[in-house]
Amino acid sequence: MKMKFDRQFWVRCAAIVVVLLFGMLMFFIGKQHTILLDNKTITVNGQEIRALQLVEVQVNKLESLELAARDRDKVDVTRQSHKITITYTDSNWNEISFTRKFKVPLMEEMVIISIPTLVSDPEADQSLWLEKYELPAYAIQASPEEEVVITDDLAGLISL
Amino acid sequence: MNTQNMISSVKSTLKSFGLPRIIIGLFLLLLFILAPFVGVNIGTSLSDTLNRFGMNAVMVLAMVPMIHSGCGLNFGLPLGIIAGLLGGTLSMQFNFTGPSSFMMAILFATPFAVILGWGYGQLLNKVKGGEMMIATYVGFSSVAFMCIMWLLLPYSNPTMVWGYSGSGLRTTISTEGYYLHVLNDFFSIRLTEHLTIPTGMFLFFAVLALIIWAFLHTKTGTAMTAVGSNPVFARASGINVDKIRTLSVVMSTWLGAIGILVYQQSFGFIQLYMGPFYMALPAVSAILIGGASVNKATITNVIVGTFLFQGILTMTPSVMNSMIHTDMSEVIRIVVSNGMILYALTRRTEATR
Amino acid sequence: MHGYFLYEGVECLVETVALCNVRVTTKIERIEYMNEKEAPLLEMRHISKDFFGNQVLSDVNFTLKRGEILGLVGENGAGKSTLMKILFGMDEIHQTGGYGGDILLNGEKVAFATSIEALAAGIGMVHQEFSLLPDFSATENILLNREPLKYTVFSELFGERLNILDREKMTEISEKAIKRLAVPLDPEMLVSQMPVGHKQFTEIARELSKEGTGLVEGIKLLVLDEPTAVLSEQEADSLLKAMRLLAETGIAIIFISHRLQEIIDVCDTIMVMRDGKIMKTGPSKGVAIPDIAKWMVGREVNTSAIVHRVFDYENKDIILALRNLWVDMPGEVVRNVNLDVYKGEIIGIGGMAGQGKLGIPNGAMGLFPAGGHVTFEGKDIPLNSPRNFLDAGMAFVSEDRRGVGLLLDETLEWNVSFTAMQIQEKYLKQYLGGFFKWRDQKAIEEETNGYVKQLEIRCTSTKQKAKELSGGNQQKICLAKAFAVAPKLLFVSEPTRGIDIGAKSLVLKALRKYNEEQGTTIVMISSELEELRAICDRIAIVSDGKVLGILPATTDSAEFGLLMVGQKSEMIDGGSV
Amino acid sequence: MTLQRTKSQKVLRFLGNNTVPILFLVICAFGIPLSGYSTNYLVSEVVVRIARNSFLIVSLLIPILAGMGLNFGMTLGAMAGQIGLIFISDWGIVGIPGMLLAMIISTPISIALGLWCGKILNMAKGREMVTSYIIGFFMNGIYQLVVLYGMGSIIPIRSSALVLPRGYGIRNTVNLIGIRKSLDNVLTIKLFGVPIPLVTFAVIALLCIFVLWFKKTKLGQDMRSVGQDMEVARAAGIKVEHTRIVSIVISTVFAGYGMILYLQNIGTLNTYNSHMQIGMFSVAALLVGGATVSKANIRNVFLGVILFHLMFIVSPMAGKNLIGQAQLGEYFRVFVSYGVITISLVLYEVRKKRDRGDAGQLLAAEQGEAE
Repeated sequence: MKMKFDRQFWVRCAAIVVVLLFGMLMFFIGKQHTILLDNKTITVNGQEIRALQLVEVQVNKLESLELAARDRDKVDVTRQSHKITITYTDSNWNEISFTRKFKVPLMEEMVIISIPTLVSDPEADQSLWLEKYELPAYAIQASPEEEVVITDDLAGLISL
Repeated sequence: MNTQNMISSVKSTLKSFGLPRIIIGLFLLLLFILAPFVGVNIGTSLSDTLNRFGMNAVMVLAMVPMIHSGCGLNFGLPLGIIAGLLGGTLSMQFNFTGPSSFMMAILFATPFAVILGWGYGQLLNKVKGGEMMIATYVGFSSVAFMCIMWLLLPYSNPTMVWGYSGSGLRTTISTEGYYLHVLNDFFSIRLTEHLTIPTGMFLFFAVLALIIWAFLHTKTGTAMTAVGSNPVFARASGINVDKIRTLSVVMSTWLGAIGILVYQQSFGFIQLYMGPFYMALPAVSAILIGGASVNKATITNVIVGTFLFQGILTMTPSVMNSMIHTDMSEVIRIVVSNGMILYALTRRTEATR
Repeated sequence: MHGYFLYEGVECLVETVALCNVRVTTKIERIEYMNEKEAPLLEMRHISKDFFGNQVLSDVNFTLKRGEILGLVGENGAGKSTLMKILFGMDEIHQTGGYGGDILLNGEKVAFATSIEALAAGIGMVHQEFSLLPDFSATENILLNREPLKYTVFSELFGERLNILDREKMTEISEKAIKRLAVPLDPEMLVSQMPVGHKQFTEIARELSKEGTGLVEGIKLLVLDEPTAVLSEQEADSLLKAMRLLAETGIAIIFISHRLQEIIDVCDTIMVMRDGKIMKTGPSKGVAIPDIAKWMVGREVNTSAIVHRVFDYENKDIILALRNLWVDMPGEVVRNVNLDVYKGEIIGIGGMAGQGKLGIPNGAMGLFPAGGHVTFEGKDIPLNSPRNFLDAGMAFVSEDRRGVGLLLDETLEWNVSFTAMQIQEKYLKQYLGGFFKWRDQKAIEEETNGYVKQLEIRCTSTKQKAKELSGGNQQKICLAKAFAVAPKLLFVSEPTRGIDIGAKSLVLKALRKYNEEQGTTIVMISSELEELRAICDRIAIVSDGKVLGILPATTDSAEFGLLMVGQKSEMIDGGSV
Repeated sequence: MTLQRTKSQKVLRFLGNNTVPILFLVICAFGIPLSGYSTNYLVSEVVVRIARNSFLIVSLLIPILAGMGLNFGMTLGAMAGQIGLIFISDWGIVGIPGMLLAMIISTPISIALGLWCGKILNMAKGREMVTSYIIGFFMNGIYQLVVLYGMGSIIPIRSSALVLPRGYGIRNTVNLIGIRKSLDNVLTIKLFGVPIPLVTFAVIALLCIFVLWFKKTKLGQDMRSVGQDMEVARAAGIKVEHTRIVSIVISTVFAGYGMILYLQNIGTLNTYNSHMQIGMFSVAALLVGGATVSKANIRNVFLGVILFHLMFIVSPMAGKNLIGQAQLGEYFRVFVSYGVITISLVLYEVRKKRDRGDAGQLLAAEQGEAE
């Protein structure tokens, strides 16, 4: 089998490249991220930022979530860049609503957004209020018991 | 010059022996060599190997008649096994115990084996050329059919039927108190505390092997070989090819029936329902490893093959386990056995015709 | 040694060409012809070929002009097909050490490495057996693997083969090809539903369609190998017409056939081959069938040792009688044979290939479905069951050694002893009152060794596998097998096919010897007349599945030649002796 | 000249040629009332099965076209598809992008396996089916080697939901929640309360169109000729071996896609036995549709899926209502699936002989005239 650098060869190369690119595109737009929305009092470099009493959060066009103080909720999204809309009433009862775009790092399974930090300074860089989230160890070791692997392909025969 | 001759002769012998056989042989040898270093007791593994050899040898022997008569590899072995299962279960049903139960099992199994084998033979005569594929599926569908039967047949022996419903056979039935180890313990020789030789089982196999060997030296046996070698020639010599083929199938089926009984008496359990489903494949690959081809097989092939195959099956788990702490024996079994069958199927067998 | 009359042949050629010009061509073409006069379309010079010392062609010379139809006749094994294979550069020629002499196409020397090259040079061949696909239409078969394609975008990525077939164009091309034959052949008809004649036309149309499809600039020469053998009369006629039409368009045709009348009717020139030599080349005009027949037959076999004997049929009784025997043996159909065989004689059955002579023993034996009556020693033998045939005390040495005659994978001992063992329980030790019949290895060995000596079988040991022997020795093993059953009557079919001269005479001697010593009646079927004449007492000639006549072996070979080609001359009274 | 046949012979012949479908019609005719399922339920179930299985079955057509019989080697494709799915579920790619990516991953694997399989089958001409069948088993071994021992140790798999607790090897079941029904649910309409996954059907339709188109191509034509007579094809200069290999490769690749479609509908992957039955059930379904080892078309596929899966759905319930044991029904359908394959293989061989016999009769008839 000898290589011929004719037209067909190049067409094939091109096709392969296209497919690969398409695959990567799929990876980008298909990758699922879990965004944790957290409304807790936290301290960012010394100063304490208090949680809001009640805040309404909407990510993209998904149905909006109501978070009371010390609440945490999650949304699953695909693709990287999203926008978050936050609606709350400040101390002197006038309702404030603002929308903020942000980008989730590609390889992050799970990120957490601290609402109070975001509210305190909507223009701040996303690194301040969005950080990756590691599941606590116990969550991973969900099933410590060794499970037996059934390679017998007859198992499926009866219960199909 | 001489050396060249030497080399060529060596080459030819190797060729005749077959590359895969050599590889497998060496592999087994390696395992035996490694065993002591990784703390596996040679004695135990050897006696395991011998035991498994005895258990399976008869079923491998069941391949021989059909290969001889040109019906190809007997993928339909489960049919014979079913006859055996019927025999075994019946003899338990009628509460025969001890050695007599084994005798009775064989006795009960025989008529089933003959009838099933005869029908199976008739079928195979109708589909000359496509035997192997059809044999496979005859085996499968018969097993599936028996699954229904095991549920429906009016067995009543409490050791066999489901406790709660009181009807329908269990998936595994212990041969305890019936024909468990009747052959194993017959004159079994205990060399060390690890190494025991199941003499009875070997004797039994030896007898059967002798019978087959003798048969192949009789008039009919000769005819059978000729039919396998060149059916047209046989026909031109006034042989009724179909009759001979049917006979060979009946023999194979019967041997299959006996084979499974021998297996059970050593294994200790009767496996019903999907149990016999894939039992043909190990037997087939064993005889192929022994050097048989799709249309030639000898008793030697049976013995060598069964030993190599079972040897690997016993050695790999223990040695592997103690070496890399993972049991890959299952995978190795699948790859080796099916690889061997593939190898045989891709040989040019009808080259000289 | 036979002389051959080349000069004569050449003369005739010139004459012929003139003839056919007058007959077939328009002015313009005639001019072409003038130009081409010096360079004939095809010329073969001093062609010779041997298969491992066995000379099958020696110094064959002939030339062929445009639009000429050359009739090539000769007995089986005369070298016709070998000559054609050389022309086409078939593999088996190259594998067996090439050939001697030159082939000139349009004046320049050519040597085709493959039949594809030959095709490219404009030579087409239609073989005896069809190579057609049953579930394809005529069109699809005609254009097999040369289909015109419509572009599809996928072909860019996955290559040529993902273009769509251009059905309209295909039909167009095939219709064009069929039109040239001027036969009623429906391009859309499936081959499986065609009458055999149409299949033949499809084959020819395929060759014709090859021109103008890039592959070939134009078909110049067509070789038709026994195209009419399988055709009915009217089918054959329309084929011959088609051939004339093609010739008139300037295509030269080499026409191989056993039907001499056709040859005379359609050909411009007739070339007769015998023993790999050209016996005669001449214009068909004025040639009569008997002449051709004479040229064809009359081969010498070195059977010098065997002298003719006079077998007196006085008070010899009939041992075997065949009545209205029909046998359905593909390619060798027996239609209605009546034949009496006398005790102790050697009777030969001859005839052209495909005329049914081979069908007779195969049918009597029961290897192929047969009907009619076979009476052996007064008893009717039920047909279609080899067992009865053998039990009656007859034996058959098949022409198909490898397929029927031998257990190639088993030892010589087995091959020799098997039939006798199975039929007559020879070489068996019986135990338990015959319930247990044990193979007696010693007896088998002795017997086999006996035959190895008697028949001078060359083998390392009797344990050798049959497939390792040469053809001649395999044939001897087959004989030994038959002798082992000590038959009262022995059918021997093509005993010398494909074996070298030395072995031939040995086999023939062995047969004659066996016949004389054991008094066994022998029915010998062979397509080599001279060999029959050498050892037989009477020879029956079979044509179109019937016995045309029976002659004493001493009869002049020309008579046989006539019979073979289905011509009864007045002096022959069929059947009786 | 054709052989004259009496009416009865013709009827017998028809029955002979359609034994299996008729058999199944009968089984279903008995089974459906016994099971006591509502028509609506049955219809919706069947619709689901069609969407789920037909792609896989269509993948069997092309080797049959090339005269290589039923490609039991399609399990190879199924394995490739599963490997693709394992990867995407590890990377957390969801929805249709996930499926597409899985397909892209599966393709090269399928091609490689197909090439290998095709080469082997060329070495075992005349025994393609049994060989491809064994190839399935053999590859299953390799598959286990890769998935059970390779993944997580050599091949990086991060998700703890996939890898066995021991640190390497994939779990028995992989939850495909990410792509579950993602194609079916794109656009579903309800006809008489029967949900119909339009997009899935569209995809299947597309494949069918492809197959029809393919038959018109040069390659398709070559395959048909190779399928009829290798020697004639070779004499005509067609690359027989290559053509056969290509047919297997195509089949394998489609089998891979089919498996992905199948699993996106089911939603969970049984890592170590999903692929093994799929071959058998697809083949059985195709044969039930009236296909033979040498002839099969789209119609067979759909008729097959409907009949076969009707039997599949009703038999447990029917068994329960008949003898009071659902298990019996389950065994019954396994028996039937294998039985069907057996019967059709036998019929195929017998028919081959019978047709040869016809040729004989024809000649005998001629002799009759001659006498």
